[in-house]
Amino acid sequence: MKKLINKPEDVLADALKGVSEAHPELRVDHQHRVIYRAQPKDHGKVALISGGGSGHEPLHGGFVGVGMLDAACCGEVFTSPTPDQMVEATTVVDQGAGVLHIVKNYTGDVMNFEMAGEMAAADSGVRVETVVTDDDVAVQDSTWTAGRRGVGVTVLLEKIVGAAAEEGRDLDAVLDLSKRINAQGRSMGMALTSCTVPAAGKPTFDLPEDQMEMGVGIHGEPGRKRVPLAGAAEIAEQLVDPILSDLDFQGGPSIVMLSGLGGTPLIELYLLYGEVAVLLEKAGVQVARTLVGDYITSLDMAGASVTVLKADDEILRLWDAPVKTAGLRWGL
Amino acid sequence: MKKLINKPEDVLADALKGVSEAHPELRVDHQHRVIYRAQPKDHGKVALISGGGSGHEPLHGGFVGVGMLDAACCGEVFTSPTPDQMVEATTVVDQGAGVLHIVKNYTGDVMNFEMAGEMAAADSGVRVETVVTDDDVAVQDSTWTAGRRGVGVTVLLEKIVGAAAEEGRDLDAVLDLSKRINAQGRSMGMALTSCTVPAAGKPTFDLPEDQMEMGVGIHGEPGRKRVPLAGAAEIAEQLVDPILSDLDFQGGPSIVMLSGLGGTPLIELYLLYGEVAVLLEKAGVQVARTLVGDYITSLDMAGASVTVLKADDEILRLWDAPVKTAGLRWGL
Amino acid sequence: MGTLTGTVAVTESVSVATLVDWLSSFRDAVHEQGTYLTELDSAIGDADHGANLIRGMDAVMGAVAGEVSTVGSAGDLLKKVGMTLVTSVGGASGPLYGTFFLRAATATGDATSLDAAAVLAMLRAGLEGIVARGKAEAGDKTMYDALAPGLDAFASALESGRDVLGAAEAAADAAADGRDATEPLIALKGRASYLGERSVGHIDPGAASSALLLRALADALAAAG
Amino acid sequence: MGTLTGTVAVTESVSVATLVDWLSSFRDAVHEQGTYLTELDSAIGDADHGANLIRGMDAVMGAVAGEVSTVGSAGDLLKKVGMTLVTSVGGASGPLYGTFFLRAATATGDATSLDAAAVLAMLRAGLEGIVARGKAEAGDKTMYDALAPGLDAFASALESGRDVLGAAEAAADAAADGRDATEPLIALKGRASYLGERSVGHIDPGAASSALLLRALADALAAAG
Ligand SMILES: Nc1ncnc2c1ncn2[C@@H]1O[C@H](COP(=O)(O)OP(=O)(O)O)[C@@H](O)[C@H]1O
Ligand SMILES: Nc1ncnc2c1ncn2[C@@H]1O[C@H](COP(=O)(O)OP(=O)(O)O)[C@@H](O)[C@H]1O
Ligand SMILES: [Mg+2]
Ligand SMILES: [Mg+2]
Ligand SMILES: [Mg+2]
Ligand SMILES: [Mg+2]
Repeated sequence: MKKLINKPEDVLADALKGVSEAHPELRVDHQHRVIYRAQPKDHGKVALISGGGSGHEPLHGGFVGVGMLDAACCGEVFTSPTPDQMVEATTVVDQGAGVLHIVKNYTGDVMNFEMAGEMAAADSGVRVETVVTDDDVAVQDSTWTAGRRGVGVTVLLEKIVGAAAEEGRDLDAVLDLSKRINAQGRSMGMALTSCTVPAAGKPTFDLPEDQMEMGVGIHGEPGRKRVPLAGAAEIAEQLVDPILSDLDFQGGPSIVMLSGLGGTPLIELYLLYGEVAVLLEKAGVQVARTLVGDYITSLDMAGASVTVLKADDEILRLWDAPVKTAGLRWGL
Repeated sequence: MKKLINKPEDVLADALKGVSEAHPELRVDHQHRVIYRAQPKDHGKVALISGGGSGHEPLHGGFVGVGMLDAACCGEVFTSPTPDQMVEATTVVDQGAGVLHIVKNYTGDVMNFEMAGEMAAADSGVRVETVVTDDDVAVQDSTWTAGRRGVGVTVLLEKIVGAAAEEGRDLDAVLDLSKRINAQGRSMGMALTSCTVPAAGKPTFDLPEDQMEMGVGIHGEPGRKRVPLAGAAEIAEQLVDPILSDLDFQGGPSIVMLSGLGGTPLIELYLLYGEVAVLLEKAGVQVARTLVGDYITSLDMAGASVTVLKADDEILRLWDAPVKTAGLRWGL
Repeated sequence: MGTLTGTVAVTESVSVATLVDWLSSFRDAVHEQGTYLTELDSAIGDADHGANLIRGMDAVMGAVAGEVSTVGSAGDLLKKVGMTLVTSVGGASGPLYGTFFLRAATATGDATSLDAAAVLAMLRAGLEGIVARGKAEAGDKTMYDALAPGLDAFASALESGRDVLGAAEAAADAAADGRDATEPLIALKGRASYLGERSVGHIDPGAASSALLLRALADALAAAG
Repeated sequence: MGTLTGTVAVTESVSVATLVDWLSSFRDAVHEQGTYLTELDSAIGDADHGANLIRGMDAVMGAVAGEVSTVGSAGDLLKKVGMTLVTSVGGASGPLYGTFFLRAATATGDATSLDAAAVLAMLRAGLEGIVARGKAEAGDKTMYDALAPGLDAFASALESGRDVLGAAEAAADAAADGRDATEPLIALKGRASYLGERSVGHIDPGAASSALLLRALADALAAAG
């Protein structure tokens, strides 16, 4: 394993030191492993917290700031944070208008946030609502299983709903909007290589030179199927087709994100996006806004995911609203 | 080789398609392989162009926009662009106040820009000045050799000098400032792995699991020496020490950039930055501004580089001035 | 370590100190088997199950160390264990094992020694907690598939007249069988469910750690003699 | 392909068509040896020398194809070659080889056939262009170290009475020796100079391609008979 780390068990604590050194506009609670805005938002506004395992940077810590999250709870690498972290963050960020928990649909995340919600309500009386994202079309949904994973739509949701909260909408409105965003977004990911979890010390899986994994999430898990390595045009098809057959994106603007998984350089992401754009155009999807880069990653995995969100004028307005975070920044 | 590409010989052309699809605020001349601002700057202002081999993204195309570059000339992967590209770009961006060419010190880049300068002056009469960056302390400087490489300081220079040009300073002032920035910046890089040049199809060098390369540039070349793999704290020392012993950074503010080389995820970059910050603080360097992320890369190489720029109030003011590019964005 | 049917040593009751030995023995087991647990999790999960449990059980032993004397009741001990797991593990196994011990604590209450029936009640309450939290059913390919047959075997052994050690050993054996039986299953819960058919042919990591948990109980009881 | 001292066929003059054959033969050589050139460049550079020359020579042959009849003079041809290399290769080798041909064009001017002395003058002008552009000196471990001894050998061969083919063959041999002699050198120019001592023990890629360039000339002349 070759990584810029000290000891595997210190990765998170050490990385948080770097975050606080690099970002005076953030405040890092190293004990609870929570990243806050240094300057809390105004009283009376709904606060947003998110969190999850580490290794997906800039998600979530890189999205804390004006117009997006109020706090991010950082779990160990690929391991959901613990309820006490969320309880602490919830208490700290509440400005009297309640707190939205943004949770990616993984058994661990859901259970830990659930416990946190129970504890926060009991302890502090803060009103907590929760949105669980589950946009990954690689996974078949079913009431018998854990359901779909929450992936790329989480980034778009944090931006859009963050803008709504900043505007002063109340918790019910914020919750409604967040559910609508989740319902209107779909994602699909693929990997060229495995990642290496620091504590495991070796790649999570072996992938021959001539194969790739289609339908991966963001935890270095193998995908839904292993298929022959293909060119970017063909990969774009394998990512876009399942998204478009899962939801109708016609008749309105869409926001598209192509995120790298951490080990893929920007030149390849742009190249792949070129192919994705061709397919979306062919299918009549009207791309109104685009993000290409590393936004939701899986440590050093090589690969990419595509997220398409069905938008409308209101959503585009909230998308364009000012945001000032380490990972997304415009209008301010 | 596992990459999100179609044919190796089409990488640049295909990637530029993605850039133009993703960025309506940019205009891509696919024939000349030049990335422009869609909205040119005002008449009477000095224009800045840069360029170099591709594979260093976001450098340079990601730095085209208000407050930074007017155009970026894109060469093949790791291959300097050709003079005709620079001549075309120079003619297009000139707003009557002359054009600054920002060139990283590599034999190829210097010679191609030199030819372009000669041709532009002869053809169009546009006044062209050139700054050559050479901030890499890994390379010993000497009049007998090609000199030091231009690396990270190029990013900081493009930002700061871009702000000065946007303010309306004339070409002489812009050139002076750019030389001063270059003289006051130092960089050092290291690699955990080689990168793979698409046309070569395999890693440029082999690096055993227990070794790393110290003193690499951004072209996948081996470094100055191969040393035993170390922890982040020790790596930070090996990067920071040669920088601090090459220039005195006491007695004023500094701007620090820690850039990934393309294959290293953000969590590791923050972790390494935490160690770098400790060392800088110990050495009495006053870090006034920080950038951590992928800014000047070497395809999919795993590793990082550190750049320290000795600043002053004026430079910090220009640093903080609005910038709106794909790769750097604030204040707008 | 097979079942010891016919052994003469009869364990009458289980002290709080023996419960601590159980935890300590489980801590040792997850350290020893950590790499194996993570390998299982690499195949169908995210390669952290070993690290998660090592972190959790180290925290648990840190929290209960030197406190055996001050921890009055089984309930106090198990509650501390549960809270420590909940606040140190994260992931799926943190809330699940955490809830297991929190519910076990409620079942034992302020007892300071447990007879065989009380041990069974404690384990059952724990498993109910896991089900309440995670909604797993038999055959979903989770820790449930090791724990449930383990507890059934525990109950049957008691019914057929064996003592608490004998019951724990039966439970450990049955849990090991249950763990192995997860191999051909398609995962329906947890992270492995994302793999669908590709989860077939791999043992569930949580079932493997749960088998260790019951084996550790048998070991602690055997050592307590 | 050793030197052919004593051969009876005496090449008197070199036509523009033969120059085109030279380019075509060089194009074939960089295609054949492209992987080797890139491997040399991987060791001490950035792994693109083969791709650069393939791209450049393909562009050159595309530009001159079918134009042999319309290209009047050697100067016109070589200028077109130089401009095409300058505008299609990039990197260090683009301006260097480009300048080589641009200067060669100036030397040949509007001649439509070159005698041996004119060929030497053409090559010398080209090399001077490389030096003017890149400032390389003998022993800097660059293409200069293949070209310079190559041209010296060309001149000596002519002086000792050999014809243009013999001279070209002597040049190709000497360039190959020069190429091999770059192996122990420390690079002082170009990208390999960043490696310092670590550049020792590797042949310079540009020296290798330059040796191919002179060999291609000999081959074209031999074919022209
Ligand atoms: N809903 C559930 N009910 C019971 N056990 C579950 C459930 N979901 C997951 N598990 C167990 O948790 C184990 C994984 O634990 P761990 O790897 O520590 O957490 P994570 O999956 O969050 O990385 C699985 O092997 C499985 O036994
Ligand atoms: N200053 C110079 N003078 C002469 N030749 C040089 C000089 N710098 C580099 N070269 C030649 O260029 C070759 C490298 O060419 P190439 O790999 O195509 O360009 P780059 O180094 O820009 O990637 C070197 O092997 C060397 O022979
Ligand atoms: Mg996990
Ligand atoms: Mg090159
Ligand atoms: Mg796991
Ligand atoms: Mg090269």
